[in-house]
Amino acid sequence: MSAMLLNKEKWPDFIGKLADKKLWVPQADGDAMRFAPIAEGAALPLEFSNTRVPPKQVVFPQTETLYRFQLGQEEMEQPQLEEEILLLGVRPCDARAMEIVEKLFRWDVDDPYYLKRRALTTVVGLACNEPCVNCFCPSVGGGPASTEGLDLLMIDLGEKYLLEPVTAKGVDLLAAVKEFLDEAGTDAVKQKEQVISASMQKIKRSVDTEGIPKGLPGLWEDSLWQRVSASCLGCGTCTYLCPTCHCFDIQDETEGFEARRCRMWDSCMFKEYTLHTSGHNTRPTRRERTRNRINHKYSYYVDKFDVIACVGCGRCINLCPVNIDIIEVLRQVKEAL
Amino acid sequence: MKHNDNPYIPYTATVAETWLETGGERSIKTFKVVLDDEELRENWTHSPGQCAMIGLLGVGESMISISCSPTEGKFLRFSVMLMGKVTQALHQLETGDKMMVRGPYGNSFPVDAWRGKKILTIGGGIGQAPLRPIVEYVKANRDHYAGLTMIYGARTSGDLCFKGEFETMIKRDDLSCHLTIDVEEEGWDHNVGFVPSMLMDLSPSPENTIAITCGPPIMIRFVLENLKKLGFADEQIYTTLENRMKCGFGKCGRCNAGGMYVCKDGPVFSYAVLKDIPEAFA
Amino acid sequence: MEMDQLRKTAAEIVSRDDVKYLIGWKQGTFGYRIAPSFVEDASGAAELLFSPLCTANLATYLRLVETLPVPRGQEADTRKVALMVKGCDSRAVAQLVVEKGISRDQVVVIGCPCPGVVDVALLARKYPETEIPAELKWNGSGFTLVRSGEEIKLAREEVLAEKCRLCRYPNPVISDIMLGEQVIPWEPSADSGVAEVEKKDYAGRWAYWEDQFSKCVRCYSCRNVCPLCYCQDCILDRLNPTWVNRAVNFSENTAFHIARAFHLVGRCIECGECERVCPANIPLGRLNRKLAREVRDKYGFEPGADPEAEPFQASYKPDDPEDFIL
Amino acid sequence: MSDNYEPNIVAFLCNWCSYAGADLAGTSRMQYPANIQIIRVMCSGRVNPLFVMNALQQGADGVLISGCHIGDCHYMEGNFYARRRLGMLKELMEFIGVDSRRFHMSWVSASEGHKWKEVVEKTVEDAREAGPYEGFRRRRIDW
Repeated sequence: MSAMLLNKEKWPDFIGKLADKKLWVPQADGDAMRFAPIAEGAALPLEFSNTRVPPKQVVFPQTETLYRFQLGQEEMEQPQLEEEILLLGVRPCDARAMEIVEKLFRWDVDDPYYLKRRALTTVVGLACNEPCVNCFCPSVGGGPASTEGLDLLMIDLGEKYLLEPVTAKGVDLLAAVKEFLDEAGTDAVKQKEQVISASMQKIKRSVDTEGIPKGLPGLWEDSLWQRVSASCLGCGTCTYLCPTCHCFDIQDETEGFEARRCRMWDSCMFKEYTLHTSGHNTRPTRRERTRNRINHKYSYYVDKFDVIACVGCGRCINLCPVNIDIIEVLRQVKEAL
Repeated sequence: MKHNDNPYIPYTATVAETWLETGGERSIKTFKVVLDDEELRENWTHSPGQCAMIGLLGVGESMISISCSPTEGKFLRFSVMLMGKVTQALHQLETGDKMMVRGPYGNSFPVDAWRGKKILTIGGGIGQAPLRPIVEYVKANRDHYAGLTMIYGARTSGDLCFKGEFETMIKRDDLSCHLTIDVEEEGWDHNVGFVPSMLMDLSPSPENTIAITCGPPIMIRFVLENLKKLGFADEQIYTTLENRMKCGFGKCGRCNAGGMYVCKDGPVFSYAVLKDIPEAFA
Repeated sequence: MEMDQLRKTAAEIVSRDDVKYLIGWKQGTFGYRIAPSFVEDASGAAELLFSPLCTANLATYLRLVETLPVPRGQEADTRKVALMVKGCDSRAVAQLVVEKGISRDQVVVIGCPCPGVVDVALLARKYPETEIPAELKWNGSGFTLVRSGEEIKLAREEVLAEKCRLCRYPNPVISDIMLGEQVIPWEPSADSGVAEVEKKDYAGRWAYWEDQFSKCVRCYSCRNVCPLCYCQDCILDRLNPTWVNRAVNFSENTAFHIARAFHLVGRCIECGECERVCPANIPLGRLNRKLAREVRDKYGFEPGADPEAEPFQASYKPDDPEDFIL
Repeated sequence: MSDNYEPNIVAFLCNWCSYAGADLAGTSRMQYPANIQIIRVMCSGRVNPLFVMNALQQGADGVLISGCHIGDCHYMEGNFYARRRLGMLKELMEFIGVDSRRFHMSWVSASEGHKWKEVVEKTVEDAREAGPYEGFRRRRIDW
């Protein structure tokens, strides 16, 4: 199926028709936005640049039960993941992040939880008309209308959405709501190009990544790490809110005889992350931890999976309480190379 | 061997035999465990140097090296030092108790590539546990290797693991075995001194030899220094690393040292690789 | 305050032999952001500034800095740390002295009397941030925003941070060097947001906090940014015993917030940093202000007002209130 | 609330006074509600506010802390600290919406078997009125 148009007035019908899946859309929460399941017929808010917590929380929940059991017994019960999810209004950067992280979860051994959730999720993207001040997706291989990781891309053309299917899932979705759609003409495609190029113009910040993946390990002892990490608080904001950060912890939790083994997001910016039981810590200060974070995204991941594990969403820059700015860090890296 | 569909699900195993290797606050207990599922037990294969996640449901899991060679039989051995929450719970286990095992994880010693070479192991304290499988493997395939030399040390004679085994090995003339403790003790008739200096006293020739070392970081550092002094090339030196791990198969992201995932690219590293991993000796 | 005077004084201080480095504020990388600056030599002092955008409480770095063990044969660096403080920040230093978290003679306190800083998030909502760093100045009655060559006058009430509306200590309570003129304290606003919660019934309050705590992602930035959360080994990180499970759900989040709030009883100096840094916008300030008010009203203790005081939770008075005891 | 609801009360009693007081109540064959689960601690000053929090999290409907009378503390001043800390904890709990009837503190000496009985009766009655506590319990583990 080719690109289609959806008149915004028909949005409630469109949504209504898709209600057999669990719908997640960005919703206002005070001043911030967050993804949450919605009730039928809600509008898709458009006046937002992006949600604070990335939609990775849908395919990789912050806390996820691996299996549960009764204390003292050996039977383990695994979660039945069956509910289909429709994730609406995902920004292209966040969808791209899911694609990038999937490489790791497929590496050698398949991670059943992530892959199952990913398979159950249909991701409908919303191209960015108003990128935020710290967006830099074009510098790391993305763009305001990138389709990587998406099943369907929506582009806001004012009164209408242009819907472009990307995968078979996207085609099926369009077929299911055919009755509300109109064929998109060349006008719409032209309009889309205008919208996207206007959006590109609004992206002001950029990073030149050339040579960084190869060069980073060589800067191991460079003074820049001390400089950029001096003010770090060691909190998990940058990593928890990063769409590509995927590290986790596994813990057993019990209440009475009910127990479960679950995994939860963990952050390499925490001291405990590498702390051995013996008290030895392989990354004893925030200098090493910051260095590891940047290296992991811009060097190690590139070595292993041939892609930078940063999608340029700007969250870590926007939300860092002490203005540790990854663009500035990379500029300094570049300078030191 | 084939995993479960879900690699996070551990197998149940029964403790067949268990004994204390050393006493004290940080005692070491060895467990000989047998997988409960017969098919699994028969199909289980591991290579010297690999690890497994062992633990108890409701407490947690720890990455522990498998301290037996596959040549020894259809069982697994783990030597566990009492450190934290999980190891504390493991130490409570007695013969007949259940524990959870998943694995094996990581790479292993390239035993086939080493055929025809002399093997030198240099261990300290609990560091002998990951070396034991290679010792046993070489013993079982003695004809394929040109020699086996072991250097093993601990703080006191009470801190030495696998003492009984060493006593019998010392008596064998097809391998050479050297025990040492840090300080003189009454009734101790082996060497006294630190492992790195013991190595210098022996001065093994690097010719056609592979040196494998494991122990406390400080010992490893001096052993490496001394091996270099003796003329060992980087490719002839091997060691095993440990880092905090949660999943064991490259997902949780916690064990990376530089760009290497210890659980997948390790735990066995040759010094030729290791010397370029900046965090390896941190 | 003149920036030249500030930079000159700072340069003099970092040049002293007994000072390791100076912690101040410098312009951030975009918009209204200000970054903490660790100045080690006189040349670095040129980037320092003090403006209504300097909301961060730098006193937290006194205890946050991680040091490696001193190698054998070397001596530990025992030089002092110089620190720029506003009124509220100085209370954090004083309270850290009270708690024996730091010793007073290890810090050179550079006091900056503060006419009130802005709520950066609020400012950014009204005048969106751009990639170019903007400047904000005090202009007597309010603020002047300078960006892209344009000057915009802002009324004080329009963008003043909530902590400053409630401020009772605009002038540093302790300092070694004071920069600029003392400001005249203003009448603190009566509305601290606490009353709004207090007037609800139990169910209403619970519903309110349940809503708030459910949003928490447990990044622990509130804990880490807090100058008075200075434990080296936090109970929240403990696994053996596990006081608060690692799982992120409403129950554990509530436990975390109770523990955090309780540990700040008699310590919180109401600098509002926890609220500012929270990526989930949880109104932690209300929780802290409520407890600070009770400590003040019922026990007559004001954290950070007197560096000679006894720590609140490690002391008692024979006539402490006990009307709740059966 | 069902009529046969019986509240679960966790009580932290100091070893020297309140525990002995409760013991005396028992040996004197006083009847008092059996809803109390006693945890003996050396001093009321040893009661970490996190104990109270954890008790509520793990299924208690009410918490009682009892120590020596002011001035009688076996360790001279432990209960002074307890009074201050737990007083503030009560303020905090009330502010976030935990019913004040779920949290009580008392001074009961070794000879006050009678007072112990009264304290327990009051605590249980209050917790009964407040109803089963769900609040921030670690609910039955769901996925």
